[in-house]
Amino acid sequence: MKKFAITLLTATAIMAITASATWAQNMPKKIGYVTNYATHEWYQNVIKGMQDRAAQLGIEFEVRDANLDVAKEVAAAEDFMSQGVDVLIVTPVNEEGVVPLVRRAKEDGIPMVLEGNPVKGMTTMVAICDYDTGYHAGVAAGQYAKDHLGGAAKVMNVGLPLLSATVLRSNGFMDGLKTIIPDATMVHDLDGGGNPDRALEVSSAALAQNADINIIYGINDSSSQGGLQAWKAAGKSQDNLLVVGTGGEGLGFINMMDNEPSYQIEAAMFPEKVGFTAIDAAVKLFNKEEVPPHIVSPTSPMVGKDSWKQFYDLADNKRTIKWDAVNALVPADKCMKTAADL
Amino acid sequence: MPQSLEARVDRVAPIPRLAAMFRRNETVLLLVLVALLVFFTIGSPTFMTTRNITNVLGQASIAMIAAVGLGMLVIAGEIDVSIGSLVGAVALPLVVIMNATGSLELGIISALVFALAIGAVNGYLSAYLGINSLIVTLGSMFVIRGGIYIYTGQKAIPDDLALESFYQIGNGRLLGMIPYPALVALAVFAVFSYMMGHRRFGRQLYAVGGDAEVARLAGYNVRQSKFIAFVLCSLFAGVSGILLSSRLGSAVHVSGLGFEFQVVAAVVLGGVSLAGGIGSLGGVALGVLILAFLSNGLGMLNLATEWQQVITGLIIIGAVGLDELRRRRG
Amino acid sequence: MQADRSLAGTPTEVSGAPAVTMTGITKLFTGVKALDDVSLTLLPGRVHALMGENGAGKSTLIKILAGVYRPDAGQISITGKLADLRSPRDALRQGIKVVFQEIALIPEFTVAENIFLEGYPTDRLGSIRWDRIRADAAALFARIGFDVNPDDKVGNLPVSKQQMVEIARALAHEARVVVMDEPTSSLTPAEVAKLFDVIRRLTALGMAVVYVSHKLDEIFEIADTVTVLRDGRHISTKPVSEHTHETLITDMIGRRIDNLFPRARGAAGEQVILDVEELSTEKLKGISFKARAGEVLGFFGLMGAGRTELAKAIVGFDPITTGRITIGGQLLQPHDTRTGKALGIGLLTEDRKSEGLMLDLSVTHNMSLASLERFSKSGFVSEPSEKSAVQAFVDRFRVKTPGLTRQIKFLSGGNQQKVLLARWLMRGLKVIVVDEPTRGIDVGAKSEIFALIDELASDGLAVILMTSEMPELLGLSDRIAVLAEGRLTAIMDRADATQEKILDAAIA
Amino acid sequence: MTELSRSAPQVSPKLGWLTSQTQLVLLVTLFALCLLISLAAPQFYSVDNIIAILRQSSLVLIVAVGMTMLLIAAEVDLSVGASLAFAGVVAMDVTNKTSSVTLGVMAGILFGGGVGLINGLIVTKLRINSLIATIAMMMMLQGSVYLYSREAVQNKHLQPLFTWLSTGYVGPLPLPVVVTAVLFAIGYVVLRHTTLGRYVYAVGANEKAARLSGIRPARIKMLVFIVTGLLTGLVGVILCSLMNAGQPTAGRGFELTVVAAVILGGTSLTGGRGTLLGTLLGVLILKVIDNGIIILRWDQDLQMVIPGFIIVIASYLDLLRKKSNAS
Repeated sequence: MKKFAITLLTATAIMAITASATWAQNMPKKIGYVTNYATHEWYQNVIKGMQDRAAQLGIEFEVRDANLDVAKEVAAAEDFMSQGVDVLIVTPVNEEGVVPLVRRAKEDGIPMVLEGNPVKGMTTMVAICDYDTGYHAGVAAGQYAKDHLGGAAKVMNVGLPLLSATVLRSNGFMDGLKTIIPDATMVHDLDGGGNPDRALEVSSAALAQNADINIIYGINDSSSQGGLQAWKAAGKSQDNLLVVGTGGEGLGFINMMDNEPSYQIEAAMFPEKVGFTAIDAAVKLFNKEEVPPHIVSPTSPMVGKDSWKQFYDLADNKRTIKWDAVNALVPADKCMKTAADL
Repeated sequence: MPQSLEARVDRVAPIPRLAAMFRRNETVLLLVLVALLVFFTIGSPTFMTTRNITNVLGQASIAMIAAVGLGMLVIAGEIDVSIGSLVGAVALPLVVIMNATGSLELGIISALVFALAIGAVNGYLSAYLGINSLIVTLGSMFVIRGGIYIYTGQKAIPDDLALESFYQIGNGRLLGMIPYPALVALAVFAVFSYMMGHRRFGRQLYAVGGDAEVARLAGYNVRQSKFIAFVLCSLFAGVSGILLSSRLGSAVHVSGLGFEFQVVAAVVLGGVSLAGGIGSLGGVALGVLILAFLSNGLGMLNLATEWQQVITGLIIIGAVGLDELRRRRG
Repeated sequence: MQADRSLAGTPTEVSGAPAVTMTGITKLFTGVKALDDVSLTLLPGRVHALMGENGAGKSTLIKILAGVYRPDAGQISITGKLADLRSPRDALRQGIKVVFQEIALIPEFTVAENIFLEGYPTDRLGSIRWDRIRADAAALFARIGFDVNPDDKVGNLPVSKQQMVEIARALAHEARVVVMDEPTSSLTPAEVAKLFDVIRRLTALGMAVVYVSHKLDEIFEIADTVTVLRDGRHISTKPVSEHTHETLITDMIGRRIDNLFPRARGAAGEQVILDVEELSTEKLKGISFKARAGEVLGFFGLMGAGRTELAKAIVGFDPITTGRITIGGQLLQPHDTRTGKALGIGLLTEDRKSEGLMLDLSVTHNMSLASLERFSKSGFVSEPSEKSAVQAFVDRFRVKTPGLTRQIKFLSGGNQQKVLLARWLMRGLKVIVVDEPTRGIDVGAKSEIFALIDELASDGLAVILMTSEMPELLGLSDRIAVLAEGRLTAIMDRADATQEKILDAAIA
Repeated sequence: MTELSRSAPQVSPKLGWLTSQTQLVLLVTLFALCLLISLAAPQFYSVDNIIAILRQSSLVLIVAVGMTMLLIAAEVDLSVGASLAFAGVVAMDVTNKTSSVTLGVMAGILFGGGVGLINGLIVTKLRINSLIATIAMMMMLQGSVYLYSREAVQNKHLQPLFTWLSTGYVGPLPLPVVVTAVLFAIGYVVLRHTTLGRYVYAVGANEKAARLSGIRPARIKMLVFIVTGLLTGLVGVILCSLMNAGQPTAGRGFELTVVAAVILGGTSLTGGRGTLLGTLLGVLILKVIDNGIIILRWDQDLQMVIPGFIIVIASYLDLLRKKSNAS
């Protein structure tokens, strides 16, 4: 209860500072959000951010889950439209797959905010810069490798070729890494499926084949966790290893940063902030305000053991975002590279 | 013709109509559907609107078309779990050819030819070589999906030319009201429901699924019947895939994942026995509608997805269990 | 266009030219000759009986005529023209209709639809005319005189009615040859009479009829000509008038059987082993009887009288509504075969395939199934002792099998039946219920089974024999009980029993 | 059919001989695969890699032991993937809450057993086809695991014992491999040499015959469902330990891998036929392929394609074998 009060207080404070303009706007009555995969921690926290923000603004907020099924996503959005929501927020399961949906929402006059990935014909999107996120983590990893790993960088990428966003992260990571260590190489490029058990399985084989790997990069926390666990399962010491995770999705990375010596860098992407920003964008669209096609939500590499504490509080097995710290991050106006560059 | 034998023609006992009705699986399903509709209408003011109902019918039609095909195949005593992969795969020839030629028709034709080819391969391996169809299609499920990933490099292929006709087939509505896919589904359902009940073709599938050896002795070509059922099943999955692709405006490599489970669940919920020979397309259609309205209605009640899954699972067990009980009571 | 030779048609002239000639038919199954140079000529208007033990090649010959198998050598001519019967469809098109021994009906379809399975009447647009199917089926049954409701689902019918449907189906369409493979195994005498009436009418219409049966009386009553096969070879073809029971049997088995029902056992004991009191199920009504050690208690009843139901209820397979079943003084837990087995009662089922055999498993595993505990210590099966016990029974029962590990599906019906009987004897029972023990089994094997039943009784078991075969009933039983429509209508000593008394009670 | 009896002792033709030995074919396939992969990538034979393969195989094999018995008894369980994820979450959560690894592990295993029990009840009491019943169970478990915990449950107190479950070694072998070997051996003995094993075959081969012989098929089936459930729970716990967290998203598609391996091993989908040795080979073949594709740096999507082909081909060979036996 106390925690809730604090959250509310903090939130109100932020509102007073950042969102004073918002009060002057008309509020949509109801916002519907179709998420890609509600059961994933990342989206859980995006939803949390949205719920909090919607509650502050007095907007009714509903979520439906596509559960990784494109067809179901379209159906869920249709249901929202026929139910009569004022604004729709959609995280596409696949960018191409919702093109007709965007068109139909337009025809129906329902404003739509995309989250995560750009879609042809969209008005606006709230997303982090995946490439940049990877890039900055790559730079930090390069620095770490120079200081602690004797300047060698042999990377196992526990990737996910399925999504352009995750490919961008991997590319960004390697590019950033190469700015510090020019001869860094990606020794093995894996499809870890974005889930830990699959990541663990493919990593086991790759680690067995390549004895020289000293950096594990995961496109999300599950992937880096799978990679690290495969490393541990092979009975290897973490002394000369660096693990870099991406996302800061839930509690997993905090646990690993606290307890795994090699888990030194997290490319945090602050899902709560993404959700928060998406609701604000939705309100702006509802009021027919000008919005940029890409509203960037900030990310930041966290480097070193306790670095996560700068942005999060942990109590009772729940994390709470430190809004002031996150809001202080200045997002880039424009991403270094996007899916269009792939 | 000896006279004495002519006498007792009319010994057919009159069936008590109402009792017979309740002995039918379709009646039970219809009651379940009506109960759901009533429940959701009470629970959500936006549920029972023309807009929402036509909306759900449009959504259900994709599964409906595939379920008609799968229903016939299961009645013929076989199964196809590769339809999910196929639904995703037909979009590739569709969109690729459409992009190359600018012709929706050519795209559709190549998609259907592709579906036919897959059906023929499944059918050949299963009906003619005699490999268990669950295994064959489990294999092709993996092979087709893997093939899609390899071909596309795990990326969706957009409809580059943004053909209006392509958009319309999946998203358009007749008179601005009835979604085109629903019309396709209705047509497919009506024609094949009639075929199953009133044409030799359909009775042959029932006979073959009921007892293949008996059907052979009665002069049916069992292998050919099953082969045709496989091909039709794939063809309808292909039609579903085309409409879905239009709704998605592209060939999405992950589309249709898990679709086979949905359709199998609908078919079984509809009272079709996995052992073959039992069931009706009417039941299948009701099974599809129940699952579609359930998903829509539970969403309208703003119930979290996880509850939806739990409830859907319970309803499947409940309905199939009831049906089993009903059947045992005879 | 040939004349309409369905049952509805008018008599045509019986011409002398053969309807079907099969010459030099040879069929091999992996190198073994199931048929070796067999010839058969079927004349229109004649009933041709085909006789032989199981394994003699009758079924193979019929299946070749039906287009199910293709011969490896030989020719088939139909009305003088060579015919290539590649599938049952070809045979049907040639007007060859077969009533198969194993009922070949779709259980989920109605009686009427099954009748017209081979050719649905359709309207001009090709839609099936369901009204006509129903009416025609009803009319057909009326003409034959069988009491079957065309709207019933075949799967819900007792075997006897299914057999009637099977027969009717062969008569629904125009035919040149009608083959009946043991069509009467489930029919009552009255129904058999009706069937024979039909056959006579068919032959009067000029159809050729092939009739296969193990029941010699039937052959002498209906057949004109008899062909006997043995071990895949043609033994004799003669007018039936030139045969006696003895010559026919000699032709069939190559030796004489002096006594089909040997009786080696003494008088039955006094000790009551099985006591059934007021047993009722959905089908049975208040049945009470006692069976004593060393006696064979025969149950007779027409189809549907409740024999199989009674058998399944007293071994604990089916649930009961009321009543008590006591075995060796201990109460049987109804609907529980496990306590049944523990108390020492077992059932030799009438339906080997679906209730008895584990087709994919070995002879050993099939035989030892009910008595595994005897060969096992704390749950582990001792394979040597199991094997020697199985071997002992294989030797004692003269089970013909290439080895104990052979899958049982490769054994003949008689040998399968012996294995199933051994399944129970190995266990050591107090009461054994045998339900139609000789269904689908040839004369030679029959007498062996009869001898075994006699042996069981002399070993002190109570044998409950369920049968629809009058000779079997009279030849084996010490006492005879009669069921009619689920009730026990009579129970009498063998000495007092006559065929008439029994039938009277069965019809009551 | 009776005519067939006399053809019984006939020696099969050449192809028949080859295919008559399902397990031999699988063994040869396995060796051929290993040989080919190691020619292209010598690292295949590194100790690390072999241990990695064994560890991965062990997870599948443990559940496959139960699944083989289920298929032999003519049933199937498609809820194992969802169940193992849930079991892992439960195990981790209980471990965190009680600080007792023993209790956590027990909770995970019992959870799996509970799911098996419910599956068994649905199948034997409601008599619902197990394919459908367990698909429904899969949906319910996937939904309810998130009702239980929306997040992955982390190893909060960092119980080293918990981690040891998956990463520990017994001599040169990883603990999960040893556990698997023991369970496999038990399963093998039970299926081959005990009355229970015989009953499992009997129930699958002909349920009515089994019941007439005094066996209670429903109990046997219940038991096999429960065993499969318990084994699934155990794998859930091991996987959870391996990932150091209970992941609700784990195990997607696991059921298909297991069923594929069992079928590849020659177990019939219609019951009554199958061996654990075949299953062992099936699992190893699939996992060697998985591993080989990564080692060879082939397109990982082939990890779906190749097993698909192999399953179909293996079934076809099996069919040829049956035909050459029969004719």
